[in-house]
Amino acid sequence: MTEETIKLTIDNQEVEAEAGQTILDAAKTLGIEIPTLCYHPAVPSAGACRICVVEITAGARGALVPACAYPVQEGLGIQSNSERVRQSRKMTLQLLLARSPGAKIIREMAKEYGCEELRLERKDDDCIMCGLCVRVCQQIIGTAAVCFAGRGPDREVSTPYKLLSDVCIGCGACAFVCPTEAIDPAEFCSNPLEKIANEFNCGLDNRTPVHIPFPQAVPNKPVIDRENCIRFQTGGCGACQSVCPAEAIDYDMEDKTVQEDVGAIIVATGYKLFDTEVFEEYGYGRYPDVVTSLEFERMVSASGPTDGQLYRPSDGKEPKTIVFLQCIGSRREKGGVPYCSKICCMYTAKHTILYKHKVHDGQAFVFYMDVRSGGKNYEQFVRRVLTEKMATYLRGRVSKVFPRNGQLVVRGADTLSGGQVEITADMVVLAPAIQPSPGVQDLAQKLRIGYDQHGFLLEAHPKLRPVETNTAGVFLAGACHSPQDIPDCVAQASAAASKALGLVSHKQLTREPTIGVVNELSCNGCFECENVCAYGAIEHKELRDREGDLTATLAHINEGLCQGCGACAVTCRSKSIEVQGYRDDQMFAAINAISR
Amino acid sequence: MTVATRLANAGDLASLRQKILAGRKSTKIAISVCAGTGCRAQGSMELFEEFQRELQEQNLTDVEVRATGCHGFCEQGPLVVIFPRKIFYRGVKVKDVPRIVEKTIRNNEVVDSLLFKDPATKKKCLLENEVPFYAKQQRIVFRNNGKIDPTQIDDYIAADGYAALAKVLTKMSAEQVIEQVSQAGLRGRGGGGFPTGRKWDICRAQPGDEKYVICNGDEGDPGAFMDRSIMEGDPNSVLEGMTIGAYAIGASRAYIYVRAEYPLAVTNLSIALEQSRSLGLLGENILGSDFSFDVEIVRGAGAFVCGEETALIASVQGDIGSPQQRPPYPAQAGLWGKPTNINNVETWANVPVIIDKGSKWFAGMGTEHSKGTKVFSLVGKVLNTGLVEVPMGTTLREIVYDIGGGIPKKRKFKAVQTGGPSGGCIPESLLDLPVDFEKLTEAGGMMGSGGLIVMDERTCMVDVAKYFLAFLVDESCGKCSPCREGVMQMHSILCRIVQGEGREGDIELLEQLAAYVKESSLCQLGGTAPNPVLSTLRHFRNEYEAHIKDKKCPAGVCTALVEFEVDEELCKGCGLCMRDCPTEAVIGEKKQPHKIDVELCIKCGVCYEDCPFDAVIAK
Amino acid sequence: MSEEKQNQSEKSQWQPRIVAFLCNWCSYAGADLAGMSRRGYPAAIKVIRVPCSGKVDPMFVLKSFERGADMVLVSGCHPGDCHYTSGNYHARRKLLAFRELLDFFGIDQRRFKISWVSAAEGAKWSSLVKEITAEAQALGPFKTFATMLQGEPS
Amino acid sequence: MARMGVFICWCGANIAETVDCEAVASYAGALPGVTIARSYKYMCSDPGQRLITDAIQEHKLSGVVVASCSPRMHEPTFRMAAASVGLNPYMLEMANIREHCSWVHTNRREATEKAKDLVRILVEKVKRNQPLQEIEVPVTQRVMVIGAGIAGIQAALDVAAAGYEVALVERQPSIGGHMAMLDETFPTLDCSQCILTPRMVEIMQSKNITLHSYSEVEQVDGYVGNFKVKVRHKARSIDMSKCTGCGDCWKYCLARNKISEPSGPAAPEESPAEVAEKVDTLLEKYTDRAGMVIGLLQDVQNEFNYLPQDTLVYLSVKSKIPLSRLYAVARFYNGFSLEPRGKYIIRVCLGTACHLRGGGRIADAVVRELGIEHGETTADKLFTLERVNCLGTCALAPVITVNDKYHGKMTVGKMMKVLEECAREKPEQVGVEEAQIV
Repeated sequence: MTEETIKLTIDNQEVEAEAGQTILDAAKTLGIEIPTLCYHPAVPSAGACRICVVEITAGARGALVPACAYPVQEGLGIQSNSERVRQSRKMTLQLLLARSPGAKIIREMAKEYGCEELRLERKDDDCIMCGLCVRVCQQIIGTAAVCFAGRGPDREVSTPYKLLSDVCIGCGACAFVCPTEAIDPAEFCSNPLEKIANEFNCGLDNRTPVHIPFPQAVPNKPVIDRENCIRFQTGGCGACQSVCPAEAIDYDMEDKTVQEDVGAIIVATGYKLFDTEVFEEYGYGRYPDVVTSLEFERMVSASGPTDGQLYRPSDGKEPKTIVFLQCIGSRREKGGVPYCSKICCMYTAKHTILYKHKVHDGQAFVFYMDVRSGGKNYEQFVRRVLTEKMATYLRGRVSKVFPRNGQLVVRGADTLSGGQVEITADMVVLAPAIQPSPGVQDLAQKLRIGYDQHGFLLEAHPKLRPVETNTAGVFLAGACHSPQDIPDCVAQASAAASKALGLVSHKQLTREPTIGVVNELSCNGCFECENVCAYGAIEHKELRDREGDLTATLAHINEGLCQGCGACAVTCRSKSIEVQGYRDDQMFAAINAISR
Repeated sequence: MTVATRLANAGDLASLRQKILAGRKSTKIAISVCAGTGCRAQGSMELFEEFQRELQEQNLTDVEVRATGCHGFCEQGPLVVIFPRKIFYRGVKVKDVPRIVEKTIRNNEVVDSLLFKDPATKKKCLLENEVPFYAKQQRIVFRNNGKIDPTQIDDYIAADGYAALAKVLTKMSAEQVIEQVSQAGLRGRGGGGFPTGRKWDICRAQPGDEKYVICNGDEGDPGAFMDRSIMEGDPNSVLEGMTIGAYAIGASRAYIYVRAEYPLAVTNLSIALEQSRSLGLLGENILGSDFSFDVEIVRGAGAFVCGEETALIASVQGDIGSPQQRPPYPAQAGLWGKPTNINNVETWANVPVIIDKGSKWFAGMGTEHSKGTKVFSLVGKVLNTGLVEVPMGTTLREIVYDIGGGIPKKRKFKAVQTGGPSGGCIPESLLDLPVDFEKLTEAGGMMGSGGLIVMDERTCMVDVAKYFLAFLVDESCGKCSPCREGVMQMHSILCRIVQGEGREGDIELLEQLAAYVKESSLCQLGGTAPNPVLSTLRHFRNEYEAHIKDKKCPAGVCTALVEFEVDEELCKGCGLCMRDCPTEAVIGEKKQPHKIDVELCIKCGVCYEDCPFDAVIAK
Repeated sequence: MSEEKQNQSEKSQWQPRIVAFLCNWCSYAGADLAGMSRRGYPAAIKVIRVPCSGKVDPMFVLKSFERGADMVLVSGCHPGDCHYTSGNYHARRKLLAFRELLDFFGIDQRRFKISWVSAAEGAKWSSLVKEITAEAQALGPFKTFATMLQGEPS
Repeated sequence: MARMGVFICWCGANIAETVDCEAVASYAGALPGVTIARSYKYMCSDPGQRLITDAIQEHKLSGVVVASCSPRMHEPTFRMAAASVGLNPYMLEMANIREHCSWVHTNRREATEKAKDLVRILVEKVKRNQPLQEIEVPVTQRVMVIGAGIAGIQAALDVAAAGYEVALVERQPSIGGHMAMLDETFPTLDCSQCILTPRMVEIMQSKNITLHSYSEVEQVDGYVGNFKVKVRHKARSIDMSKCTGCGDCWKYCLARNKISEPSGPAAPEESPAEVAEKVDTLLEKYTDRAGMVIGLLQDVQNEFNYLPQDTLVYLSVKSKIPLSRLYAVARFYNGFSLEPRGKYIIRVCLGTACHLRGGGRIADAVVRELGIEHGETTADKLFTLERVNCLGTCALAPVITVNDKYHGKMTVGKMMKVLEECAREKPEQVGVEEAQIV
């Protein structure tokens, strides 16, 4: 439907806007900056603070009107920065400065508009009464926990009877929209406030329910986490839908299932880290400065929560001594996994280098069992760490990590020197074992491929067919097969791709002929076989006499679908179905020959 | 009250009117006792019961006693008018009842002591229209006040009530009604003066069939009480006006917003609603037509800002009364977001008359742009205080002197304040200004709801400005920064000035703040809040300078700047001031000139105000 | 008594004959793995490959006993892992019910074993064979069918 | 009559060390139906295979048993060899005498006997084999990749590069997996994002790849070449076709914290009975919601002389009007009081007319007399002083009211008298005067 467009001019520039838009919206499309205080895109405009006033010079009664609330009208002429406008804004800021000298945004704006000391009565209340918090809570979130109490100059924002609110859901929207940080929901919410942990950054920072995991996400489209989204939990809010310029938010969207017809399947479901919280001795989960290697990686990452700044989660200081503990859960019979996770030695060596780059005067220690550096140039890489004294490698396991006046004491053995060693560190990094990613067992069962007791998927043959599985057409790549570093993953991925291409590059595929055949003479159409066939390969075949009358309906096996499992053959009462290559007479012949 | 039988059509109404009139011989004697809030405060209900008992005793059963709405001359209350001759007795006490019944009712003689004595001519006035207060008035909106009993719909019908509605429903289309009102030149009596016809037309043109009509009975202006008397004295005229308006606009529901301070108005309106519903003049298919319309009463709770249309709507919707930025105007999106037309009580009361007597008759009254009459509440330092309904164009001098009787205690006239907290003051030099929307605005005042507050030489204009700002600080809703912060700062400056701490540059700062608040505020409360200051500065700048430079209050009101002294010659030693002085600061013997002990005196100003001989002077 | 002792000595060097029907995708591969990892076990077992444990017809078991097997083992994939989705479920239900019938044939139920061995459980296969071979030796040769064939009451 | 060939493989020493291959061969040779039985060091080698093919041609063999390693290893090899000389590949089977025999037994005699048994069993079976032809099945020339970490991405790109369509299924909202979380990668220390993001972009740009992000495999049917995979697209609540990724939604999202379950207002049953009963009756009166809030508060104030907190809480729950709205309205309008009020409510009018005629002085006098400020109540709960801006009786200025009784033309003296009268009247004798006017 064609939205009828409204033409108006702002600062002598022609602009087209849609009905229902405000002067502020139209100005934005022209890139004209209009200051706002009580405006927020997700909250209905009130026109309360009057800082966004503009002058109407044509098309309506000449006056100062708030751009945020005044609707666009055909032929409207607006000056957004005339002298009259600047005077009004300057006086508004003078008054707000007298009321809220402490508010940063007011001080900045006042400086910009050249406000000087006026003989006004001074107050010291950060809240400039813009009403955003009350409007967002009442009209958008729908909880109405806070309200305006009183009127005139002693009007204040408060909860009923200034008591703890019994409806506040602690969403923090009020603090978010407040221009002067004058409201803190912690003071009136009956529950403690808790941030939503950003999984991508291992919970080191937080995110909103509608989010993209990381800036370079592909596809670069957000997802709404329905568990934390107010719209899905209480039915309120809907702010994202109102601000979305592309009207792309659709709360009623349901899961939908699509069918993909494919010839080959490559499984590359990756890995997860062992949950190191189970090892009491290392104190992960109890002492904030004990982190996992992935958390360490996120901290040093430039796109991480701290833009690459390394800091101790407990007090935010830079760790001067850091201890890396290897084989946490790996190569451990009880309580862990018996296999070596292969990549930890290498990435820990890398971590010591990264640590040196970040903290030049820092001291790193590594407790290791055996440094596994088998890849190309791997050993030289680790050798460099040792020769350039990036870290002190101590061969031995750590028995205990415990806090002592703000730092962590790491008590372990140094088998090369034969003694106990105790290091006071600012931070401890654990290298957890690699495990297949959660839920891979269910996937394997759906794909009917095998997996070992650790959950790693089973290759057809460890040496000869490492990227294939016992189920033809299903291939493996990456850490779902076993702990692998990136070069291995890529190599295996290309291998699996070529295997898959080998399969799908033909239009036809030859298949084992060992499938079932029905003896139509003895089949009496009881279709017991149909119930047991997992592939729906049993079809109803109609026999007709010359006149076309139906004489019998017999079972018939669809050659394409039958996999030759033989379930039907065994179930058939009249023994009318035989699996070629494993017919009963062949089996009995073999059985008869078991003894001389 | 005839048995409430539902009127099926206009014909039934006309026959009902004939029946009522037949039952009332015009020659029959009727005693009308004013039962408006003002007179009730002076005991008029006891008077009413006394009359009934007295007539009962003397079994003068055919004499009727009627408790009517406000006559307007509240200061002389309790008022009694004896029909059919319309003998006007004022200040009637319960003890006067036997004399009145004996002499006037029985023997048609006049009780001389109860007649009104015109202070100027010292002559006694017998009939109501001889009293100067009423002589110059032309009572259109008050046509029934003082004549009918507001709680009896029959009285209203007898006085051609609902004839206009019948005419509209049977003969006129909605467009014709709007055309009549437009031609009549009726303009909003709430203060803005927006042409009513155009306002109805805009609301009518809006799409959608769910529309609302609202009667704005908030009357927040201090010093204005004409809406109260209309609602108490003639509620049916308001209902009829609203029904006609709703028919013109196409609204099916209406609300009357009555402020909390008017309980009697709520009562009388409720009675009128019940009665008109039972007669089928309200509710489903009025008078058999296909027009259905009903009215509910909605009570305010004490907020001047709720006089502003969008704040009123917010209040009706059950929220705090904070105005909304316009557009959209209420005519486009008002109550529950639907098109809503809001008019003042007095505006609605004019509508039936316009329809009844025609727009040309109405346009005949008033000036070129302001047609019809306006009810003013003449209060303050004036002899005859009360409600004055005069045609537009009457000069202020006529109102204050001819009708108002001039300034008591022979003090000099200083200014008259029009338009309440949104208006301004008009000095003596402009007394000959004819009263209409344009002229008053030019002079720096404003028509407003019609409050005319007369001030004499003993009124300090700076104090008046401070008073209005104090009022606005208290009544501002606090939503937008200019009004919340600006008015408060202006008020604190004035407080400093009246405390004697005014400094150079204060006036310029006041003017700067005033211009800013007037221009940037969200609603008209803020938009007009600086008017009192601006108009007092414009006409009485010297008084400001006196307060600031000389630290003096010429009118002797600002206590911090004034010393009270007794003028030996004038003081007659009557001892009135000594009795009232809260801190016994006045000493002196009977008949001897008294003296004020400056240490004890807390300058409460009681003696200065109450001295009958103006013997107390302020230095 | 002597006969029993004789049985005892006979048994000591007597090798039971165990027939094992292994499903091609899991148990047969498990046995291969046992071989690849050189996990030895007694030679009493003779493996017959079947596409799926669900393909093992109860008649095969009876015929095996009839032809001289002292113990029969059927081994397939772990429930849920079957290459044919539900083959092992059919086997489990059918053969467990069939085992109850062995009493009627005069076959000691302990001579019929069912197990689940996945392709990675080489070690489990080898220990399983050791275990059932020992049990077979303990049970002694299976004579019931033989005696019946020769018409003597057992 | 079957013409079988049996070939025993030594497999170097793997079989020969514990199985006497010659003995097994000669034993096999004697089996009925066996035309030829040979053993050889490496049956799977070329000469080994030629041994078989020559024997097939020479003796016109109808079936072959090769006793060597697991069929899972070389069955295809031997079958191809047999097919090359015209024997139907399914007439050849393998006896596993390595993994199932020589590698797991040490006793040479037992192992040899077992090998003989395994060969005999298989010979009997193969005698009854029938020639079978391979089945041709159409192949869907598309590939599915499950998981879009670096491995999935690489595989998808390779397949797409070869010109075949790929359905890439990723459970997380974005592809990239763990590698996207890394800073730098060993051993070259090049930045992980720099080498990964181009690949991720390639995935989006490749027209062969259909990306199912935020999706999981629900069900897999069919078999090699003809898989039918049901993929569940988890609801993103974002229409991907419209979304431009501009970021306004997560920039302005208002849920900055986890939302918690509020304790909720007191249950209606907890309020005192008479409060509940009174409020319920009041509520029934209001059918039209216009003016309901102020009307209700007026009625409650008339009942209790002020607005008690528990009553408002109860009213809020029953009327579904948020308590914050009731509280805001009560605090906004002058007419309401949240504090208990005295028996006599003194209202001093401060309208303009009254102000000019000394209303302010009377108010100050009352404040001095009762020692309370505007809006406060005396300690003995007798008087409450309220300020009101115009009572609408300006003609009688200055005006005060005591509860609902008006007193016009007041002076400070008269005011004191009124206060004394009220104080003198016995509290119990004088009930709250109902409106004097009605």
